[in-house]
Amino acid sequence: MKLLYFSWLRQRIGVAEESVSLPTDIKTVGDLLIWLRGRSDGHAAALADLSVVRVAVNQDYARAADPVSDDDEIALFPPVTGG
Amino acid sequence: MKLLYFSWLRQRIGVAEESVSLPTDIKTVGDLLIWLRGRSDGHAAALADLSVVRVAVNQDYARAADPVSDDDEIALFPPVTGG
Amino acid sequence: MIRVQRDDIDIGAELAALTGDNHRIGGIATFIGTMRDLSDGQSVSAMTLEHYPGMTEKQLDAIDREANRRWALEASLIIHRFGRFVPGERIVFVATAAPHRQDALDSCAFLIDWLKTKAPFWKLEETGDGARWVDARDSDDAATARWGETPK
Amino acid sequence: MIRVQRDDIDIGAELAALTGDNHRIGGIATFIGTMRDLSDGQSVSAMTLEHYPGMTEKQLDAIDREANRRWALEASLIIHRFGRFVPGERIVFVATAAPHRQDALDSCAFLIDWLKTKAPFWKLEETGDGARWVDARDSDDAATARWGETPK
Repeated sequence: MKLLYFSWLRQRIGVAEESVSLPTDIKTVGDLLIWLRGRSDGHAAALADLSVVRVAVNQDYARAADPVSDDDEIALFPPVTGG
Repeated sequence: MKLLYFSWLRQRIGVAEESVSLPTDIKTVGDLLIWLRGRSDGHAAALADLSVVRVAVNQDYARAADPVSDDDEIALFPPVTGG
Repeated sequence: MIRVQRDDIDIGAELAALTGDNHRIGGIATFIGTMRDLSDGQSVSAMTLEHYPGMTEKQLDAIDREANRRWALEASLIIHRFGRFVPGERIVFVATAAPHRQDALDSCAFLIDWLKTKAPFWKLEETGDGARWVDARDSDDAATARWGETPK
Repeated sequence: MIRVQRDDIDIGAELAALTGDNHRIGGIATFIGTMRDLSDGQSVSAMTLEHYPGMTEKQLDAIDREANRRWALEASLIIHRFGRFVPGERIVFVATAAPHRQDALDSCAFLIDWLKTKAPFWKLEETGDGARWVDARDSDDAATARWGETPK
């Protein structure tokens, strides 16, 4: 799985992108977010408050219950502030 | 009083502009419109249906009850179609 | 600011002049009215826009001031052309600039709705059947009515 | 049509290309978002707009198609810039052209509201106290909500 981080999530985690192999019990976006917290202190800090974390699966917005698989491109970022 | 006519009102009346001396009993926009009908067949035709006649007194929209005087610039025209 | 003119409107130049170096502006809404080649289902080859010189400027100025009173704007512009037009030509240009986008969007819509029903212009269209004066639309009155009372 | 670019936006040229020789167009609504020198009461000297390449284009394209589905448009354009900006610079440009003005005005407002809350961009502002990421605004969510559901 390819993971992308943007804005202050990228800064707190310390990388813009990483590849992970998904454990078989990680089946949803929600599972993934909780699991990612354990990867480093940076991940834990960035993902402490999930109310300010948005997720895209293959470049579409996704919700906690949406499925994820090892082939996906998953992006994590704060609420957007463009325009 | 200076009278101005626009669009098809001008065409039916046959002039774009005319000066009239107001009889003393013509006190309102409504009085004026009825009185103008008597000036010519063109005026009568143009002012037959007052629901499609708009009036400006000194370049501001006016209503039938608004006063008129001999010093005014009065314009008659159909509902506008600009923009 | 308002202007009534025969000449075409240079949108890029007008926008540059309108906003200048004003860094309080966060959003600019504009509307450009252009001449269609179809009107009430009939093909139109040209159109002449008659207006009431003097009243036009007075009314445009009044509604421009009203927009600035209702919304927090940094700049506003109304340009309305008159004379003869062929399809595709620009007829009217409205631009409003504000710190916040909603003020710009709402005031721009207000101004164009108002122009359609209150600015003293009349369209004479040239069709295959000859020239005809365009009738006012009830939908324009309805669009203007939602903004409530405007100054006379 | 949509475009994500670093370069400045030439409004006049974009409008000319958008409308071309299309004489079915009666109205063009546009919105230009520009950088303010003030944000949340604090002076801002510059800003960097980060985005998610790929997703940005995909999302902009989806909402552009949605606007064309909801309104009778003849042409539409979204241009969003990224990179570093100083106050006064254009950030985003939306233009919609339609036979009837209400379609142009409504679709333009729809697009800019949507962009503010769904396009994957993030602002990093440079202030006297250092750089700070801008927080999303609840008012933007509210503005988007009034348009109902949009495609994911």
